[in-house]
Amino acid sequence: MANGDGMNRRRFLKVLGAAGGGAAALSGCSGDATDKLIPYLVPPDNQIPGIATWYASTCRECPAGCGVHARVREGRVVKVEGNPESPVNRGRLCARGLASLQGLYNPDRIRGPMAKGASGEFEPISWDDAIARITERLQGATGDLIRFVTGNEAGTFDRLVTEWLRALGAADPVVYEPFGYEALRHASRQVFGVDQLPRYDFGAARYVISFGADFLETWLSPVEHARGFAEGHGYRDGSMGRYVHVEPRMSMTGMSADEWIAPRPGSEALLALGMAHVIVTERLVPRQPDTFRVEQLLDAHAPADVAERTGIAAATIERLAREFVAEPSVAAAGGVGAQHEQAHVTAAAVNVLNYVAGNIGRTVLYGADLNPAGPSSYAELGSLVRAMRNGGVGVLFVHGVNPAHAAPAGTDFAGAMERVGFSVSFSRFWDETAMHADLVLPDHDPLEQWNDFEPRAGAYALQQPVMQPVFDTRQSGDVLLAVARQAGGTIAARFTAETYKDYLQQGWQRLQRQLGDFRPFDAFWTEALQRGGVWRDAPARAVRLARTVTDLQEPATRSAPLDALTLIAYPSSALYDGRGANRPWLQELPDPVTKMTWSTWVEIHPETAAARGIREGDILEVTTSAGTVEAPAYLYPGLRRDVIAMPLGQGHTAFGRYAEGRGANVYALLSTDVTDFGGFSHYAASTLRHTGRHEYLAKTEGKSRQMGRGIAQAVTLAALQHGEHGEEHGGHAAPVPEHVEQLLDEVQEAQDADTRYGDYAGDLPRWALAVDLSKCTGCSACVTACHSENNIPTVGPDLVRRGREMAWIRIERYFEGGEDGEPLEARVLPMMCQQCGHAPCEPVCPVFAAYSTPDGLNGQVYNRCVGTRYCSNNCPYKVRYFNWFDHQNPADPAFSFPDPLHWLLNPDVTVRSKGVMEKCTFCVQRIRGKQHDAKLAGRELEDGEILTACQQTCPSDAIVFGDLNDPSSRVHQLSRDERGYSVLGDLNTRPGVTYLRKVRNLTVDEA
Amino acid sequence: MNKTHPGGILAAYQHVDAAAAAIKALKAKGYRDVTVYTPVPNVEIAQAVGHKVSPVRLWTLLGGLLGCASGFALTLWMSYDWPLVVGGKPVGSVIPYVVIAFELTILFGAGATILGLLFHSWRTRQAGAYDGRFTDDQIGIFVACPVERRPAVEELLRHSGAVEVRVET
Amino acid sequence: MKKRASLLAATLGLVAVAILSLVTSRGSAQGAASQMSGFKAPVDVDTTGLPGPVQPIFYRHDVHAGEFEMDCRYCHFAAEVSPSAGLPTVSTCMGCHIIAGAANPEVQKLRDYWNERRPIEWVEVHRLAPFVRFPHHRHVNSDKELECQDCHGPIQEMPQVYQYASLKMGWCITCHEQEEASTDCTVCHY
Amino acid sequence: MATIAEPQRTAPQQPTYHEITRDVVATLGRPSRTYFVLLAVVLVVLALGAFALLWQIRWGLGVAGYTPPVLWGVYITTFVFWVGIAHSGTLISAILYLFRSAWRTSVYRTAEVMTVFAVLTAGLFPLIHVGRIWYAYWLFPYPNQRQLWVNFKSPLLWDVFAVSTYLTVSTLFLIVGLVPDVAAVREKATGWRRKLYEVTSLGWRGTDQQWRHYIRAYLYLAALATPLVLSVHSVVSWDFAMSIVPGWHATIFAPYFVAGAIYSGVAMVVTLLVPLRKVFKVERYITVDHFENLSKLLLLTGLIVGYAYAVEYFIAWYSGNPFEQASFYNRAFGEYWWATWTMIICNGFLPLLLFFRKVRRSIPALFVLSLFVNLGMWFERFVIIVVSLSFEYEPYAMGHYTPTWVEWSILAGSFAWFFLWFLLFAKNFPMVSITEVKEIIPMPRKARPGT
Repeated sequence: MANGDGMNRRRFLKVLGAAGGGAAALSGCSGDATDKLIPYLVPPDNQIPGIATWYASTCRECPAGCGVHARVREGRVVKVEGNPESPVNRGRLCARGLASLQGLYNPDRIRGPMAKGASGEFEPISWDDAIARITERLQGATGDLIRFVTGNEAGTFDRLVTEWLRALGAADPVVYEPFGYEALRHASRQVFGVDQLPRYDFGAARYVISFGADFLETWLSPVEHARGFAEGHGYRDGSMGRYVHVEPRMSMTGMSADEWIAPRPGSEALLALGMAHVIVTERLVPRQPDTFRVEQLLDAHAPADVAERTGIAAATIERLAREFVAEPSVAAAGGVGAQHEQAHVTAAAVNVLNYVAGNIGRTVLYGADLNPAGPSSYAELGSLVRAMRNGGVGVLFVHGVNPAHAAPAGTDFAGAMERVGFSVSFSRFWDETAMHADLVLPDHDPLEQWNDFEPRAGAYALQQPVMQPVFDTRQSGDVLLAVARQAGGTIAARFTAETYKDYLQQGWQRLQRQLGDFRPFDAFWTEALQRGGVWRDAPARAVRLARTVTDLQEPATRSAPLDALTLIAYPSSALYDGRGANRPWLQELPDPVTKMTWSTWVEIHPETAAARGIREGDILEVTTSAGTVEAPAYLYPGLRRDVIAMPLGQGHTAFGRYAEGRGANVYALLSTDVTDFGGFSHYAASTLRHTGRHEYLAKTEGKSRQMGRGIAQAVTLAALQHGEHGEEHGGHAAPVPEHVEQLLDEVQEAQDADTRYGDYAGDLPRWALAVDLSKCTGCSACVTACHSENNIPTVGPDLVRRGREMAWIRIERYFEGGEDGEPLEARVLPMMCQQCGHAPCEPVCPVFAAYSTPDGLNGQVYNRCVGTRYCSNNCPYKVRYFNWFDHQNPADPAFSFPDPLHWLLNPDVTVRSKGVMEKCTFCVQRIRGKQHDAKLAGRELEDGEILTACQQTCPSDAIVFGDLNDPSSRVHQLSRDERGYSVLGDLNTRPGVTYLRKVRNLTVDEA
Repeated sequence: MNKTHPGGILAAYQHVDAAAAAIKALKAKGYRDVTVYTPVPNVEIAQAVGHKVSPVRLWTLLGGLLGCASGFALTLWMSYDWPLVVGGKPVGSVIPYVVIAFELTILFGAGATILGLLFHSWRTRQAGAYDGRFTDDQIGIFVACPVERRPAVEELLRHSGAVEVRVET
Repeated sequence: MKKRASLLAATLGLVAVAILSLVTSRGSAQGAASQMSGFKAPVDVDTTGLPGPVQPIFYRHDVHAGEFEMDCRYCHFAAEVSPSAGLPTVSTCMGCHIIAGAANPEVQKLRDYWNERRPIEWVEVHRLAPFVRFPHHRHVNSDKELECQDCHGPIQEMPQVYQYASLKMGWCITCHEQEEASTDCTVCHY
Repeated sequence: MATIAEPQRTAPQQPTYHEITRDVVATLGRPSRTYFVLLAVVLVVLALGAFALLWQIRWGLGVAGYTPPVLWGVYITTFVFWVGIAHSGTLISAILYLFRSAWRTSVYRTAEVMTVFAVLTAGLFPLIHVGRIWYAYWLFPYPNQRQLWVNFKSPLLWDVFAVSTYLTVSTLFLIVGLVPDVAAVREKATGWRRKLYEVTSLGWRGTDQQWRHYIRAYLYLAALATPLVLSVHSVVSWDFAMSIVPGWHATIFAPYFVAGAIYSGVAMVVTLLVPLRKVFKVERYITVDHFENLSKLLLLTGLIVGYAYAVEYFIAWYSGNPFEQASFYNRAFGEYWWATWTMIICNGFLPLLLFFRKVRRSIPALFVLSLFVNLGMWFERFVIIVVSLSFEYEPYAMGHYTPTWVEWSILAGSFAWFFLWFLLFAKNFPMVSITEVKEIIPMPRKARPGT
């Protein structure tokens, strides 16, 4: 562990300042050595300068609880990656998890305890003072006046808070997560009488139907789902799964679907019941026990009955039902894509569907209670706010959640805080809640603290501080313990732990006994730390239909005004509920669907827009019963014509430089009405007004159609099974006679022979990549991983509008069809440097800054680059990125790494200065690092030993890296796959990247 | 003007045929050291003087050949000095280097021509008396000769139609 | 020196010491290692007269590496296993100097750092351009039997370390070509 | 032999040698106030351009309007524009010299001066356009401690050699042509100017030996400059044609560019000569006949350019290459249609007016027409560069470029830079070749020819 041993924070910073050589700029070399080299006072354990140390911990960016490995160099974390031992994410991580680093190093973190002074301004105070103030306030308040709001804290901290509150005689904490799965829980209770969230095993399902569940983006545990989905749905050996997505809007998850069905908003339950009806009445599968309980309900929902109300043809419903039971299947519901006021009915109907199809216990697993949000409830938050307004709260603590922003704006948590006698925020950032608190006691970042988290029953994930705290922050657990100690008396007596770490270990000692592990605790603890936690399979729990299922009412289809459009407010897959908005990587991460960055937008169907005279970028005023916001229009064909959609997450009034004042707060459009399931609705009837203003959209996309160029290719499963491998593109090429081909080959060989001089002679690897488009979901985790690995600057919305984003890998999203009755299809393709064998970029560089390395990369020597930009003109893939400004220079307005954000710079990668071209080189620093290791160990490199950053994090394992010249390598085999093709291969660039065509599993009538 | 020239007779002519005739006459009389000034190059005069074709063209040829050779030498040697492969092309690709060789051919050829011009003009420089009118509209003939022969030359020139004849010492 | 010359009495000793150290370094530069062992290092020296940047502590490589023949890797412990050679931690120094050299004022400085728990801010001597990756471990373990001195110069004879080689690209390349090491750009630049 | 003193053989309208010297020397007299006002304007605009350039160097190329995938914009457009302008000078001075075309003599100096200063201007743009101007010298193969050379396979390096060769050779050619003129002017000058001319005339006296070497050297320089001028714009065109960008990768580019270059250059010559002959009062030497000859040249090259436009579209269609087809469709009907149609109308259609003799002989009409051609030719390069780049292979990566004030300022500054040199030159050196104008007028003879 990174132990301090007397080295205080300031000194630590100094150490970093010098050792962080990677932060050095690509400026000219100068002889005047004024830089300081500062050694450690005492050598930290396991740390060798120049060698990375890895620590296991747990990601706390969302309630999924993925395990992470933090890469530490010279005492600072430079990257987080997935922990392969965690059963949740198996070594993979999403964009938000990768960007947790920018939470740690966020320049707008609160740097020490602050108290609101008489003037209303925050002033720094000491920790002792802060603890004294809390103690004093608590002593002046009776237990019923003390309230505590936490985010999702399933684990020891939650126990500590509960215990601490109980010691004070106060009520248990209110747990609030904006996307709290109240509907799913409600449905489990209603249908099965179980207050649990099941685990969905997408890997075991060959047929997936999702009723609005965005399970690849934010729903429950997206990384786990993506892995499972790729396994179950991805094409392998002539077969693949089939995925049907049911949602009025085609979300990113929906883009992966083989079929997208857009029902009337709010009618998903009817479709599920209709399918269940077919399964039960036609006895497509053996009848499940207790089916009689739902028979009456199903009787009323024959496909013909629901067809009108769902807008889906009866034949389609019947087909879906038959398909659903033909193979191992799973139906998922309740994501925010269907989070309307009837969401619990949808979830319950889908539970019934899964039940009658026999999926419960096979692909829908109860027992391993997913704890993504704990018993979160918007209803409880609502009653707390009422209590606050009525003066019923004397002391309020808020930890790990920002209800002043991430709740329907009418909740007005901030306003209610003004009525609270004394409010304490443990926020790490100046978010909207912290701004209204009286005392702000910044918590450690999850990467700086001891803690644990239970993503599901049986999975105990540990967090350990992987580096010294960056600022003068303190673990909130330690604060609570200190308050208890200072309060004295019975409260102090209840907490024997000196520190939160001790408290944590006490809990883990109990856990060890529970698990029946009788080793010395140290051994158990060390192993858990090394592995990132303790993983046990939770026993499965058999469930049957509960009596309450008969209470299931069919959803009341709302009758909205005719001209009204249903607004769907969905969580941004990057910013989530808004907590990611202060991370520039996430702000700049193009939305997987719209490719928008740094902003809020209104998605509207092109035909709806045309009918209303709306063009892309027109600023629209969206009004619902709850409020009005303005945002530019984005024309999106993946919507029903009577629906508009807006992403949540922006519109912060605080939360630091990257978040504040950006986009619009869509929570302002959501009603505060508590739904039957205790949550709030993400749907609202809305009207649009064109403001007459216009804005150039900050999107990274040029054209959304491929114009028949075959960039992202697809093939139908049926065609593949008939031996047809894919689309023909650029069909102009006449067949080349054999003798001509032979001649061409000879010329080519002769030319190749003329390149084998010096370093180019001998047996050399050819580094290559294979990307399976049947697995890629477009989630864009690779983009953020690349940012993190390669020190890529973020440029901000104005430069994105100028097309100057720098991400070396981008996910291209193309639409097919969607017009003239053709079903809409979305295709995604990760585009990075193709490392061409005959790279057009290279010969045009006058100074050899771009050249072929002997191991088949297109090397880019930044310090040699003069900046003619010819290489980029000549790159057909447009994967070269120019430094228009000096993003690495603190004196430049375009500086991308304000202190301490520059600490996340990878010391193994040069930070580029203005005027040079940069690009992907397959993480050449990782290649060289592994080559050094192998050489020093006197062995050969193994296939799979080198992982590129994008490959490492890809949740669906779509990217494979390796040596093309090694016939036994995975990439070599994939490059010869029947689905393999090169993008723009007709240009004879001989790319090192092989794409495997996406496979579309269409039904007979679709195909 | 400088006075470093040897003494002689300077004559100015208005008419080109008169001047040409005078030159021929001087040549016939065996005067070798004759300098003719003309405002523009003139074939008649040149024929009268009877020079061989200027050797400057040899310079051009040699310069061009040298440029061409050095163009190929430079590019090929530099390519193999540190072999770097770009776009899968041979390390030393002669075809694109033709462009460089061509440009150097021209550059060296032109440079050599100028050098040749300067060199030969310097070698064949004629020290003689001069008058500003000779770059305007008159033709000048300067005959360097010892004092004793001057009257004869002066006589010849005057009779050949010179508008002015003067003795330069 | 000229300025101080007026304070003759006070600086006489200093001048003598400076001359002595210059003579010594010149002598050692001729490679007479035997002179080193007989050399008793004077400590109170105006280090500005020596080549190389003045360090916060006048640490003597000539004494440690030369006179005592300590292995470079005793302090630069990471050179064999890491791209970075590593700087000794203050605790490494104190391993010996908790006892050794107590009377020496420079050692006293070291102890002050230790007692105040302050790291020492050494001035960087060998400055490589920031866009160059130099893996120490590959060079130290190379089968070409490279010595530290090949790049760092006769460290064991330097009272104060100065940059010996230019560390410019041409210098690197010359050696790489001689030793038939790779001259691919991305070996060092990425 | 007839001895009767006849009147001069030359027609009365033909000037005498002395008149020529007198008239041309008169152009070098004390400049008027207009001249200084013009100079001041030029300096102000130049300062603006210089400021924009410094601004760009300070903050990075981002202050210009570049929008990937359009990574070349106004600077390369303007570079090609000025290189093109340069071409007609060499055409008139070298190629027409080899063809013994008599009418060139009175206009070739202006054209040649324009060539040198246009290349001087063009040469700045590759520097202005690179990301790290302070390392631009790396483009030259000079011996360095890194032991690294340059990539001779890059068309940009061909450019380096072609443009610097062109600048050198055309400057030498200009100086060689100037020497006898400077010598003539020298005799009329006084004060510091006389000193200047004494030095720059390199001791020229017009001796038989000097002429002997001179005419040979001049002939060979012309012979070298002729292929050079063709090669330079070919090489510039290969910057584009050697790439794989749809709309660039075409074999027609070299002749197309050379024709376009001469076209734009002749237009610029017309633009410059019209005011010049008025201000310098040399209408006697630069007559309507000269303009008619120039406009015939304009018409010829304009027709070639128009033909090239047609061929480009035809080949795009005929090739069956979908990328080419899309690129050319986008040119005509895409976001930049206005630029394309400006180019086609200015370069393809307006010069057809020159079929009318009246237009050819109307100096005001020619002047206006030449301005349109200049504009059209700038847009031609804009269309080729910007519009092609904005619509390449990857639909996802297509984009739209609009220049910023920095680019416009530097563009304006480049004109100022050009005119600054032109103005300074015009008042100090003869803009009409004294020697060559005299050359086409036979020297006075005593006897009738043939007697």
